[in-house]
Amino acid sequence: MTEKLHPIVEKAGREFADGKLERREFLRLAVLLGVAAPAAYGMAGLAAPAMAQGMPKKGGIVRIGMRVQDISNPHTYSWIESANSGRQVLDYLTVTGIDNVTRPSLVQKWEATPDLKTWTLHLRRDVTWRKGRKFTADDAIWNLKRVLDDKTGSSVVGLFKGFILTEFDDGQKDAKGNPRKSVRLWDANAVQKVDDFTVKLNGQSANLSIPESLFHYPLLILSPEDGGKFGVGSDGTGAFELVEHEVGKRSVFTARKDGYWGGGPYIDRFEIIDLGDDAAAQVSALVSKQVDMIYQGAISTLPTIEKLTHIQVNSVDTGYTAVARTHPIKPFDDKRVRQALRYATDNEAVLKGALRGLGKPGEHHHVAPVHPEYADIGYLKRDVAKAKALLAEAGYPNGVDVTIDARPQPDWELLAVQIMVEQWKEAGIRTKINVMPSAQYWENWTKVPFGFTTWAHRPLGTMILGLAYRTGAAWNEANWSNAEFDKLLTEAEGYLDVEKRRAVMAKLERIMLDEGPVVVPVWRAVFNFSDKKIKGYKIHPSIYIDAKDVWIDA
Amino acid sequence: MTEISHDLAASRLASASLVGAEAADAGPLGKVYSVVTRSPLATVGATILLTWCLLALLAPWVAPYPPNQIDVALVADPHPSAQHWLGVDHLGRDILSRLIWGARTVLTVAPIAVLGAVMLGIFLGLLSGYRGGMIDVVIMRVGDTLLAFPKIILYLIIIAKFGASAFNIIAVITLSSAPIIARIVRGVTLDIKNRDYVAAARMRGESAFFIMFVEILPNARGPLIVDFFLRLGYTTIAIGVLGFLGVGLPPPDPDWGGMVKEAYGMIFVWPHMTIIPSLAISSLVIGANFLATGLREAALDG
Amino acid sequence: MLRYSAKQLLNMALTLFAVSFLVFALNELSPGDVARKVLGPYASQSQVDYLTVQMGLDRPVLVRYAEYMGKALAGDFGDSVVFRQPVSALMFDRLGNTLLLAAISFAVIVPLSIVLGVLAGMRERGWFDRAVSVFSSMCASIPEFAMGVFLLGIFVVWLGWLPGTSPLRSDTGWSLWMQFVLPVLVVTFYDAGYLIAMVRSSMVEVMRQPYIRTALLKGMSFHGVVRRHALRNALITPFTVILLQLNYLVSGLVVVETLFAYPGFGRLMLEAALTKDIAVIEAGTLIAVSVTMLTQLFGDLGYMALDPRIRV
Amino acid sequence: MAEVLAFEHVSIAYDSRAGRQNILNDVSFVIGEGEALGLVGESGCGKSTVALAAMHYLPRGMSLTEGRIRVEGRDLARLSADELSRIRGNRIAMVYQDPMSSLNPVMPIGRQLMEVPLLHGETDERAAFRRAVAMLEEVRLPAAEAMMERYPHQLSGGQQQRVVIAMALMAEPALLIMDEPTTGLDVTIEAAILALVRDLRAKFGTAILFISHNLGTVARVCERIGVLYAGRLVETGSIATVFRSPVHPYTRGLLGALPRLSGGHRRGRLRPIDGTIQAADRARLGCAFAPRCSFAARRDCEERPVVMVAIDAAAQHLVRCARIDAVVAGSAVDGPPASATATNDQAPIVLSVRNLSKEYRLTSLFGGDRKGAVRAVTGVDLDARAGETLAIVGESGCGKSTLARIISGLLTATSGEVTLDGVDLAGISVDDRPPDTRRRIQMVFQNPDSTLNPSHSIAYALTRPLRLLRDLASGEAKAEVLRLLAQVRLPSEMADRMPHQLSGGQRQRVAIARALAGNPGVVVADEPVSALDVSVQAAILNLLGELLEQSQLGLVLISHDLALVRHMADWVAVMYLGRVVEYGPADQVFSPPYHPYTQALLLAAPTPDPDAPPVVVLEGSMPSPTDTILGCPFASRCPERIAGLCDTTPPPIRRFGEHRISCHLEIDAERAQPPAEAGGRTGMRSSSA
Repeated sequence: MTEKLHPIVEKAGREFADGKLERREFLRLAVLLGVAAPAAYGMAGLAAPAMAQGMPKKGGIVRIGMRVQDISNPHTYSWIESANSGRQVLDYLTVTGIDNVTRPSLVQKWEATPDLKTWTLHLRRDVTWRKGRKFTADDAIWNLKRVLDDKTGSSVVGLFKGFILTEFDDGQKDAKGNPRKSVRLWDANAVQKVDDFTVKLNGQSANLSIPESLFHYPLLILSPEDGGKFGVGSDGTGAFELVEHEVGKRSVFTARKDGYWGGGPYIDRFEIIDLGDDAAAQVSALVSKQVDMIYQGAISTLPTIEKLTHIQVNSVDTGYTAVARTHPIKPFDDKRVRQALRYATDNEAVLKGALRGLGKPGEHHHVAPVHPEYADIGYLKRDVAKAKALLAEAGYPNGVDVTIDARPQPDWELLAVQIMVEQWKEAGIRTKINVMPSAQYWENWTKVPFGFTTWAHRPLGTMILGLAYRTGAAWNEANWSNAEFDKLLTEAEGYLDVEKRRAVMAKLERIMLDEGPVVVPVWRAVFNFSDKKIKGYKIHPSIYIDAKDVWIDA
Repeated sequence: MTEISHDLAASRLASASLVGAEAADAGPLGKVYSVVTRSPLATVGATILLTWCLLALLAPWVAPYPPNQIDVALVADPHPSAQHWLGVDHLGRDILSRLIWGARTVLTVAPIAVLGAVMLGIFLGLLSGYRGGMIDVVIMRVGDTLLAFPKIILYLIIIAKFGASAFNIIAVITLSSAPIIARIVRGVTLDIKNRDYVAAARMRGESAFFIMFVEILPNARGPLIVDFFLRLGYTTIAIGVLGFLGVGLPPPDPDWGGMVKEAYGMIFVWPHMTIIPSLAISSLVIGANFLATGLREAALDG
Repeated sequence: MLRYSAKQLLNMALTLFAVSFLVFALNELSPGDVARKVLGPYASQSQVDYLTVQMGLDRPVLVRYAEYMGKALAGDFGDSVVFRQPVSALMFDRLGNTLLLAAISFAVIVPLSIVLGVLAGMRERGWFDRAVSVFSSMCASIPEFAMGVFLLGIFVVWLGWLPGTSPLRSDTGWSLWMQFVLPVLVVTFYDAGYLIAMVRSSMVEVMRQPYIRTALLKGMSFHGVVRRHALRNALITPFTVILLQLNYLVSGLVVVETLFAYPGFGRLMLEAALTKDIAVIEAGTLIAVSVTMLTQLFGDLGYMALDPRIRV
Repeated sequence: MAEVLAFEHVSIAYDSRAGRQNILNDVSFVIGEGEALGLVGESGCGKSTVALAAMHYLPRGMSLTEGRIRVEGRDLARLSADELSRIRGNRIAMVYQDPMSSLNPVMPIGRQLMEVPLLHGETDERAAFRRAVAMLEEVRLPAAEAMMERYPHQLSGGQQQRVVIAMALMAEPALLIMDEPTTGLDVTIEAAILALVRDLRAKFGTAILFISHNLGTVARVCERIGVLYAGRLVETGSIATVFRSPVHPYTRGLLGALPRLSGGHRRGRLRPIDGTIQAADRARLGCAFAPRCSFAARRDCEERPVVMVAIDAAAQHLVRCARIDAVVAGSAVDGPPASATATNDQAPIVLSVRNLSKEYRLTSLFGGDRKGAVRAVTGVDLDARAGETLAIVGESGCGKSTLARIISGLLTATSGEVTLDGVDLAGISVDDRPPDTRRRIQMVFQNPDSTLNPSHSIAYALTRPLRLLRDLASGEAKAEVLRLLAQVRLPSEMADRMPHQLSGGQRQRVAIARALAGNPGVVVADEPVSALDVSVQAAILNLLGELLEQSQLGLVLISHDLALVRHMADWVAVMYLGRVVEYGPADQVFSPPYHPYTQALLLAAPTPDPDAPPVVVLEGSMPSPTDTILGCPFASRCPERIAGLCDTTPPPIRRFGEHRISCHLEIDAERAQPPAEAGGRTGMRSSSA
């Protein structure tokens, strides 16, 4: 460790030493700011996670049951499944591991200026494209510029907005006739090529999470020669080659013959088989050994899987959840009604019933125990009498009749809703469930007055609060607005010091508990199933699957 | 008709008028009873249907538990037991209670949907058959277009667009069945409108609507009653299928098809959760079909 | 006959037109949805708007419909927004699978229905007739998903003889033939139940006809009469119905395909409907409706060929 | 004479849910080699069961409970299925009522014919083919070889029946059973078939069991007759004996109820048999006819079985009656009484039809009328007079029903006039007529099964017209319903019955009452009795006659039955192919001079006369109404056609006072011929056609 540590890492190291910073948060910070992961683990006094479960063996085929989607435009992927196809052939600049720690990939090392405005990315020099060309800064820059172009339609844009992207009025009108906002690089030199293996991102403002953002799943590094398209035979720096792809049926990958720059791959062939959305069909396939893995487990199949001796359940706690959220209109305009909703909910029962215990009970504020700044403000116990009293106080002594909108997939959401609805009924909140197909739900998710919405895992509590609860935020589906909350949130976002953030977070959490618009019943564990002969596989919170890490040991 | 059938018809007439005499004493219900009991198939069918109707009607009293009462603890051993005769489902809800309450749903939605279709179909069919001409052409053309849609696809398109609710399911079934019923009614009308009693009604100046609804319709009731029960069966299947495909009646209220779908993933460990509602829906449809087949046979026997 | 076919084809074209517009109008009234679907729920509104204009979705429905039909007539049904590939490629692949399943099922159902229906109907109310009637009535009464559950319970869960899914891949440890057994069985039970009843009632009707008596009283044996006189007459009415089963076998297999994860047309339509993949819905509907109308036409023509009384 | 078919005390029962019903009861008869026995009876008497029992082919549920049936000495009940197959079609063959449905619709008739020899020993297909062709020639079908390739539906009804007969004769059976072989055929076709049967019988020497409801047809084919009533033979004997001196009250009743061509015009003078046959009658211990018999005595007729008694052993005249002496003493068979009323051409005209035509345009695929038109009625002129009957007579397809429906307004005319009370109604549908006009013309329909709505009571059927046509309040209507029922001789409790609880005759009475409800000026009756049994028919005709006498009603009677027309009509119009070929007062139409078609009809009409031989009167059948007719419509079948004239030039109308004949022939008193029953038939070809 000869290189100079970033000042924040030094500071964090001190905080960690003083016990102010949790190990995990320290690790995350240190690695984010350019400390190589093993070194960071060392600094934190932890053993790096053992990658090996015995010696990897070479050879064999692994089949996974997963939707086979169209994968021709990696930069606009909006499904993890597509990215899981793409990532076998293509690499990311960085990789965030199952431990929430971001590590180098095509970027071997990175550093940020103290103000966090300028990030320098040092690329690996030993990477070649499968078709023989050397991987250089031009390749990286081409990909970066492409995803940051509004016309590409990539969701990466959102992560770099404000940092190197700026919004402007493009003079066009949107569908409703309002002036339309587009984004563009704030400066011509925003993405700067320093030399053949060094790229500099010159931001207009600070951004802490650039290495993590580089692992946003559409940001796959394509060969510029493929012009943004991807398919059978496409060039890549990754461990496999795509040899067959039929949407809705299957994809086949074979191990790269000229050797991969990283570890692996061990298996010869990786296949993705589309089993449809039906969870039962997936289990049937697993039972009859048509596949070795299922991409994502469904709760309804857990009982079956638990009985299968050759199958193991892989699970990891996350900040994934789904929240029952209200709009500030009758009867939910009264915070007592919203409180009653929370008091009426038995989170442990929801966890047990809907997720078969895989996860943690929610605490009605959208900050999960896996978040570094999570403040434990106590678990709100179910109190039906209190809920009733609150309703009565709010002027609904006979209870209220409401309708909650939900979607049928994934299945646990509808189970959770059903369980909560039964619980609420006891408190006098009589709820009708309106199930919309997912497509329809996503057209209306911000519009329905009372809905049950999935929220994906995000690394920081402040991120999710900023996205979903800040006044006027695009995804503030609850139309919630609380000046004090906004103020505190901004304050929290200003602290790099996690303890300071945690202190503010406690206040934010209490505000949410008191008058927030949501019921957060559970923190979901993400899980899937694999045959026990599959070794080396650890489930990622985002269910990213890297076939290069696994091997077969029957 | 040959003379031998005259010979037979004469003796049948005797027994038929015997039945008729009974019927006159017993009223319309008695007549239905006597027709149903004449066919063993119809008797079995009617018994099954009646049993479900009774269970549905008495659901609040006969169902041992509230249908949506969740007891997560029970999921540890969901199999049939003394407390839960048919076991519980994956949320610990009593399956028997859900079946009984589910009967209520299906026995409301299906008959309403079929009745809606029958009423619309009767109106259009009578109009089309009796009036003929352009009205006939237009009605049949529109009907044909609707019928050209494979049913399940029509259901999917409409329900995906407008959402799954009892009302939408009823509407979609009404819409897709009405043209078929209109066809049946039109056929019968074309036949009956040439009967002499219709001519007689015209001769005395009855209005077209009077002739359609008072002179023609009552004589089409036989095939319509048979069709009603057949259609009740198919509609029950359709509702079940929609439930199974996940576009059925919204939870938590028990919907048999939905129950199968929800538990289908657990068929390997807890088959009772899928097999029992499957049996329930099958039995109801079998009941309706047996009754329809029996009634048709009884009607053919005269 | 030619004239009749021409007339029917014209009718068909008109109906297809009406159907296509109905589906188009029903689904395309909110153009923003398409771009939103392409980009996913997390894309920004500006990106969505951009794509909407780029795809020309901001133009009036009628203009888009005209354009769509123009392309459709040339065989281009647009792109699926969910699968991100041309609908035609997607559709024909799935359709091929479904047709395969349909063909196998059809090949089982038709002979089975005819044999059982004829044997039952030739002696009305005999014990065999009773048994077949009850059997067929029950088969037709058990929804496919219920039958699927029963058979799956027996052959997969209990006996373990058959695979639970049929993704049509030979490298799954189960031969392709084994994968077809359950789907075909479920389809057969459900559909044959109906067809057997059809054939039977037609046979019963024919056996009551005076010409059957004529043949018997000529001194022909009962089986000779059944073979030579009853059979062809008894198949005239069911012929059309049998052909119409092709409709069901093409577009009604969604349940079976869902049960067994069979990559077919019905499941594609289900997914398209649930994800509102308009191009797929539209093309699928047109295909399904064409199949319906073509089978109707062939049914009519076959009917004419079978029955010398009917000539157009 | 060797016995071919013998019934020995045969009883047959039908088991149903309602219990066991006797269908046949102690039926005995023998048919010897080459003999022809006619079996007559009304519907439900069991005569078809006799036919099927003779083939040992009883419907499910029916079984032989007593007695034996022998064919050529072999007891049918003891034969195995194979043995039966060898007899059927070979030794006994059958001809059925409805030839169309008796032939397999999807098999060429040649194949169906060839099956017979192939089933009975012939192995050579070509030989079978030749036999079939030969037999088709025997039944006088034209172009027999071409005929072999045709399907049944491509043949006319008469041709189909010839095919069925040919099929029956293929194996030259010992016995031919004919079950109503001519019912449903037009009278001229019927005559031709009967003549054919007679000729074939002479040629092949086949014994015949001929079953019919029509005494006249039996008379033309058979020498012996059996009368069945309620499953029992009540009288057997030679045709001559039974027709001339019937003994059983039922046989007498049947003969007395029949209107006759020779009878002249005598309204209300037929002798109907009271009551109707009941299912229960077949189970009676005593005489089944007792409830309807005026001679019945409780002790003799009801309390013990009545057996067949030989009246004249030599003539084999047997009668099943316990009161023969009383019957014979009590009444003579009616001779034809004198004509009652003469036609009164002074009666006022209530309805006149002038130059009435009706065309249906056939439209092709793209509209337009490439395919021409069906001319159902062409240029008809008629008058209906108050208190009189105008009969319109003709064979099926002649346009008589269309004409009736135009008059009643159920159809509208294409051109011409229908004038009632000075108003032309020809183009006005009944739906558009003002109530008062609608009221003035009412109709009685043919089919008693469909004339009343099965879903509504008799009271409903009568009340609705009273409410609508006469605007009566419900109380008044109720009283009027009872009056109407009384008028048609129905008891008042009938009001609450449903149609299925009434017999056919009762329903027809209700239909008449319904037509009378509006106090009409004209009643159009379209074949009002053709579906009824003879005994019931007579009562209805009597009722109509009485009504005419009581009121100034004009009756337009549509019928195919010349005898009935002769009995009822004051004026007669004979229609052929949509045109009236002869029109005039009944007495004049039924006496010379005749139109050749009228003459043919009169000759063809089967009359219960043992002396009337069958004649082939006309060849072929009526042309299609879509054909363009340049000359006389009858030209194609007219035996006296003048080539080059009749088929090219429309015939002139020849007038003899009120009597009009549309014909090219020079008709004068010389040519005038009396009808068949009166004897001569010069100028007409006889059976050799």
